[in-house]
Amino acid sequence: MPRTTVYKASIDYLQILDEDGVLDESLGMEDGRPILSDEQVMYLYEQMWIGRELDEIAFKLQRSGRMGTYPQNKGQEANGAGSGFAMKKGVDYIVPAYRENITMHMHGLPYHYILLHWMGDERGNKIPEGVLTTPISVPIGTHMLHAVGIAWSFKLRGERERCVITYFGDGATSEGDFHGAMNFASTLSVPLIFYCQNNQWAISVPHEQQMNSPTVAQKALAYEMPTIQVDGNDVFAVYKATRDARAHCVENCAPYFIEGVTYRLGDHTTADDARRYRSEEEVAQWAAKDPLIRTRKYLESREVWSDERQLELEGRAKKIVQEIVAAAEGIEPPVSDDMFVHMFAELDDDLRRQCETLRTSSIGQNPDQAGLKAEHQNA
Amino acid sequence: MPRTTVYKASIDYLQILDEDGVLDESLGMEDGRPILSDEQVMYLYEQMWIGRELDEIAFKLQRSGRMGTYPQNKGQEANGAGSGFAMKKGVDYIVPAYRENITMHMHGLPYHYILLHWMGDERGNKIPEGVLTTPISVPIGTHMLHAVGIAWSFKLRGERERCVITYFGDGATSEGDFHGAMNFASTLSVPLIFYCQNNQWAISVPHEQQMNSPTVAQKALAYEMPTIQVDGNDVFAVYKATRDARAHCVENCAPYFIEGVTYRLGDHTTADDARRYRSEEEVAQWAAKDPLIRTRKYLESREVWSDERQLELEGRAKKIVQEIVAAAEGIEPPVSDDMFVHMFAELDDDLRRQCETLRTSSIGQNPDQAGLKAEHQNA
Amino acid sequence: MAHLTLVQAINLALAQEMERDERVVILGEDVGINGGVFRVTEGLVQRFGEHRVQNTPLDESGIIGVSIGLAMAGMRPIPEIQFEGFLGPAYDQLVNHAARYRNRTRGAITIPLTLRVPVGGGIHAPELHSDSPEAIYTHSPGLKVVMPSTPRDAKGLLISAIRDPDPVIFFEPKRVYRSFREEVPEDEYTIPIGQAKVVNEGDDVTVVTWGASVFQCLEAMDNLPEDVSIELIDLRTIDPIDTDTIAASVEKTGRCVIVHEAPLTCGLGAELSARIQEQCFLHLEAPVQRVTGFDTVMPYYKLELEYLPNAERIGKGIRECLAY
Amino acid sequence: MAHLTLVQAINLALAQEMERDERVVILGEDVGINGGVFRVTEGLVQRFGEHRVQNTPLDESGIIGVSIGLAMAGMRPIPEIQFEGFLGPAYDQLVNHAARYRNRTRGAITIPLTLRVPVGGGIHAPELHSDSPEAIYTHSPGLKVVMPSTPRDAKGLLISAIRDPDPVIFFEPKRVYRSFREEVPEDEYTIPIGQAKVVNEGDDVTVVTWGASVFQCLEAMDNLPEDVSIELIDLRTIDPIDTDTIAASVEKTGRCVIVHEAPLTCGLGAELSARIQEQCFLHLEAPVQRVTGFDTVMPYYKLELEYLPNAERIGKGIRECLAY
Ligand SMILES: Cc1ncc(C[n+]2csc(CCOP(=O)(O)OP(=O)(O)O)c2C)c(N)n1
Ligand SMILES: Cc1ncc(C[n+]2csc(CCOP(=O)(O)OP(=O)(O)O)c2C)c(N)n1
Ligand SMILES: [Mg+2]
Ligand SMILES: [Mg+2]
Repeated sequence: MPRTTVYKASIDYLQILDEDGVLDESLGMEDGRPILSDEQVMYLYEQMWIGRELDEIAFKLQRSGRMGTYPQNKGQEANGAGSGFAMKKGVDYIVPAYRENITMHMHGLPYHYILLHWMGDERGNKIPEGVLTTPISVPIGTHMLHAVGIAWSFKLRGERERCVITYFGDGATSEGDFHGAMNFASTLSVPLIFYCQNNQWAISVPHEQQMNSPTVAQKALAYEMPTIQVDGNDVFAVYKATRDARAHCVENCAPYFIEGVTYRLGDHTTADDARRYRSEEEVAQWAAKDPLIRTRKYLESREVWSDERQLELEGRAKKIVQEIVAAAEGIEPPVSDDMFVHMFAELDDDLRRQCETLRTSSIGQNPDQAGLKAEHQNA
Repeated sequence: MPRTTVYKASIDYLQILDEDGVLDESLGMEDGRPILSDEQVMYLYEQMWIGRELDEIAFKLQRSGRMGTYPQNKGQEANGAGSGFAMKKGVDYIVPAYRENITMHMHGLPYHYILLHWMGDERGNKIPEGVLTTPISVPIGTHMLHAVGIAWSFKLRGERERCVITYFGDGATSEGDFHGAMNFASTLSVPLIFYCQNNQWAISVPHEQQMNSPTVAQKALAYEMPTIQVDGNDVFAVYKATRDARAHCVENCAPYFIEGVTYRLGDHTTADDARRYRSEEEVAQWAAKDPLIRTRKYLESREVWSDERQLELEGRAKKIVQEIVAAAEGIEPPVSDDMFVHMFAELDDDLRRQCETLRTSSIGQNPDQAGLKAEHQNA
Repeated sequence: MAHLTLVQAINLALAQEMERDERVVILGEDVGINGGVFRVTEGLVQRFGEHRVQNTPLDESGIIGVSIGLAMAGMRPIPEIQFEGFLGPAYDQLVNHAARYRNRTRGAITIPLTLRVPVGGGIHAPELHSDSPEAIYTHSPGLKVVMPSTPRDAKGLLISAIRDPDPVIFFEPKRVYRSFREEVPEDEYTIPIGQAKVVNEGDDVTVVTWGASVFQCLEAMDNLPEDVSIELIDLRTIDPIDTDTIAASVEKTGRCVIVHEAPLTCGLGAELSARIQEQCFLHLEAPVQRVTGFDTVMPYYKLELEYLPNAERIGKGIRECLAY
Repeated sequence: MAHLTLVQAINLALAQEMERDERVVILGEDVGINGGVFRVTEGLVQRFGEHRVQNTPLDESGIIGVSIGLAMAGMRPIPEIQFEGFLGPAYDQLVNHAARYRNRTRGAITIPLTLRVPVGGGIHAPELHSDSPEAIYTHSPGLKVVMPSTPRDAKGLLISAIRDPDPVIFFEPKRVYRSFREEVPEDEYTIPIGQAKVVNEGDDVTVVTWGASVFQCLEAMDNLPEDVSIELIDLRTIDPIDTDTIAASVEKTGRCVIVHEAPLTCGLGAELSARIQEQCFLHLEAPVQRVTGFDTVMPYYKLELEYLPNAERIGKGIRECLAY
């Protein structure tokens, strides 16, 4: 077998709802019905709208000094909404990065947790009992390995109906841990969906400086993992791909890769100014592909959406977000003890002493140590 | 474009000299002549033979306590020989792992350096001026990034005739740094050949526990890097693939991936006992594909090799290896100062003091420190 | 009671905990059929099956990252890293993830993992197989660090580590793996994490050490004049530090020598010295003395015994301290 | 002389060294058109071109590993890691490769790289953007570690680092980046690596610190009674440690307080305390006092000012030390 072909692969791209909100019926219909009912699409549209409203307000909170750095999800909402909807709440596990507010919320996390996180408060990560999501992950690329471990625990315990989904950006695919996660997931064969939100940029680094491959989806070939590229601004395509991926994962106890081709319409975070590195034309082109606009057009074409409903939603969203902000801002300030008490299940002597003497001592010096004069102790 | 194909790939496998030493003329001949002249093949055969003789003696040295852990190259020689021969000595850079003794030697490293390394002596890494190889690399997977940096320096300085080759095992492809090196090399577009010696095992971990992909070659697709799988026990295929890869790299200032399919016939290292985890049948199957045997058969079929030549070579190899061992064992023992003097170009006070007082002090205590009684100083 | 080496004692503890708690899984490079490169997990895959003793790809960051995921999902992973030198690629997952998860989630997510790692020099191993990075992980909040020096301590401490609800690095001094045997109870037992052991009582000087250096210290003591009375403390747990035991001893002796293999600067000896000074200032009759590895890269094996604190150098340190 | 912030002084030093030596290249995430997330490399890609100011993929291990290759092949790479918290993935390449290459090749291959990293807390940044890992790299032989606190020192030390034939980690206290301006000479100049600076002379107590804490110490001093005479030392270089300057001061004052942001246990303060004790034992009138971060994970920003040693806590430490 001198010169032979030992490997062949090809990758599909899926779009169902085009930029004008027109559904491809060959792909978007099953049993004569759209794969998402009008009610479902309205639900998803509302989730996306509320998510974007939260983004807007979060931006203002940061600008007015009421919150730290915040990364908007704007423009990418269909990825988190469509895929999150395909996952089973309370059964599946979500392992997000930081542009999946909608997914986390759909799976039960109260939104004010997310604000708390960006307000510099660890209580934003204190996921309530029964909510199956890990907290927002700031360090890039590290959390996908955790997702592998969670998925493997399902397999080990024989919980064969469960699946994990993990989200990450195009930039994250460059980290060594991305590679490790893909490799472990495929060799251990665990039920895990890798969802890459390819928003074309990692802060100021564009796709072509991040990777040489034209698609992110092809990275899965290295691991012999099934893979697909979808229009990430098309909630139908995202939903369908994820639903099918989930079925594949659960059935085969094996991983799946999805690249959602999308775009971050805002700055990287509130600490960023995207005008430094990308053109207005590029942004405008992608603004025309906005997932919210096209979903609304679709709903209008189905005659289930109207300007009134839109107005109602806008008002409702504002109120909801106000409440979220109030919840986040209404929390009592953390106390210094909070730094200590969660270090270990049981604190060792050093930590206990540091915690207890925080107010009376400079630490390093035990306040009841020989030689320390009483009058200076509480100075 | 609803559901379309966005990516297609295929990978070739190359074998020229089959297991019986028969040359595929359609691939192995150019301009009516074999791509390697008889003299060249004899040279490579001799290099491989000497390399294996060194392996045998190294094994004995370890067993008799004259050397530490040693990893044999046995069975994989065609990879290092054929590819090393395709690289330009004194122009290209070699970045090996630890089964490329022959390559390092062909590019100018005296063999006793390699023994010194495994004898626990850093002088084995003190690459002589003008020899373009990095030393043996024990930590898995980390050195390929260094190769990228070297290749990039060629590009930055406009040294457009130069190329780098780096070697690593199948196990090494699992490390995050492999991924990083592949990604940096392809996005920076640097002239670098990644040569994977896929010997089927990483100590006791077999291919299928190391990766889910049937080939290693397909890992390059993730980086849109040209890639080929070759019979790594076929010195013609290895040579041709590397020669062509090198031409591609230099011409395009870009990387290339080669998987050499091969087998480690010995234990992982002298610290290992491969019988614990793999079958005799498997080893026997691969022994039949031995690169030395098939190269010799080829030479015999060309009527340039005889039993006398073989006997002469065997005697010569023994003598050469004896001299190598003598050179390695004849070196004066290192002195403690050696630990210190190469820490920095210029030693700081602490290191200087530690070095100077090594014999007089326990360190930690300055011998001429206040309070230290003289009579105890030299006790 | 069985007469066991360190390797055997650890193997026994692993087997017993796997038997007892089916959430316990072992993962790492070569831990399966090969039993690990030091044979510490020998026989376990045969006994408990591949799903509980899993060979992994060659990726230390992956091993720890996946273990974190297992741990947060209710399992009790025991990852193995083959040599301490290969903790490097796993550093980020350990220090920035395993160590922080409980605190950053205010207790909602916890990481009960026990990382086993052979540690230290003295076995003529290749490069990066002989380091002593315990201070690195002690400086990193959120990890417990254990390093037993005897089979009996190893079994009890490993069982404690496995049952501990937080991440523990369990360093195994490879020089001691098969260097001697000791009576080790068959039954399960625990030794609390965080308690040092007074190996030898004495009045003139306190010697604090851990891991393989315990035996170098004992040898040094043998070589000293009989009238020098030494209190030898084996730390056993590196983090949290049992400052009380050390301070009580130094208050008695007034002198202290700390011995470790790691480089001097910013080694654990520095922390112990600082603490002793803070707590026993008025009792100290001499500066706390550190006898350690040098501030150089750990040399290849021809020079490793020059680098590691040996009985002679330790004896010198003790005499220097006494002579002050 | 120009009136420059720390960011500007560093930018100037980079530009001048790139001008002077064409082997100098900058690489890292966002260092190109964006000028880095802190704008430290602003304008450099426009001036020197993309081949010398290279945006890289998001892979810290890759950034350092590739820099090692560049350095061994004769270039003078200046990699940037965006925040000290993201040194984690690069730890192995730094500590096990960059730091060891010269020694393991007995001088045949050397790694002249300068790694720039913003460091420390106090700017209300997200998780893992506020740590102080300098002790980790000080414990690792083969690396130099620098942390200037002022624009003028930064320029001189950065130029020294770039010209240094060995790997240097150049930590930039991000809290100081734009907090004040200082006269900085236009011309190139160097400040030797390894020399501490006496910021303020005094007789009663020595305060040793570095990085942003210098300014907290100054504030603490302002709040203390005028008759307390404090000698303030800014270490500037963390490794090698300028023990002589510290010891000379403590021999004079008999008391010492060390201030750093990193956690207490096994922080650099421990090493300084141990050394001071070793060298100044008979001069010490009080235990060396450490005022540091706690042994907890660096908290999110709502609590970060509770964690970082502030003027009040430092003042308390100084008073405690004086009262001993
Ligand atoms: C390990 C690590 N390195 C660097 C950073 C700084 N950083 C934050 S976000 C970001 C870009 C991430 O890009 P991508 O993965 O594409 O996600 P996106 O922000 O585009 O959604 C960088 C470099 C980080 N958070 N973690
Ligand atoms: C980072 C790291 N982890 C683990 C090891 C221990 N180790 C040495 S060789 C080896 C297997 C390497 O397999 P492969 O890359 O296939 O090379 P081969 O030995 O088969 O040539 C392992 C795990 C190491 N040297 N470095
Ligand atoms: Mg992105
Ligand atoms: Mg292999």
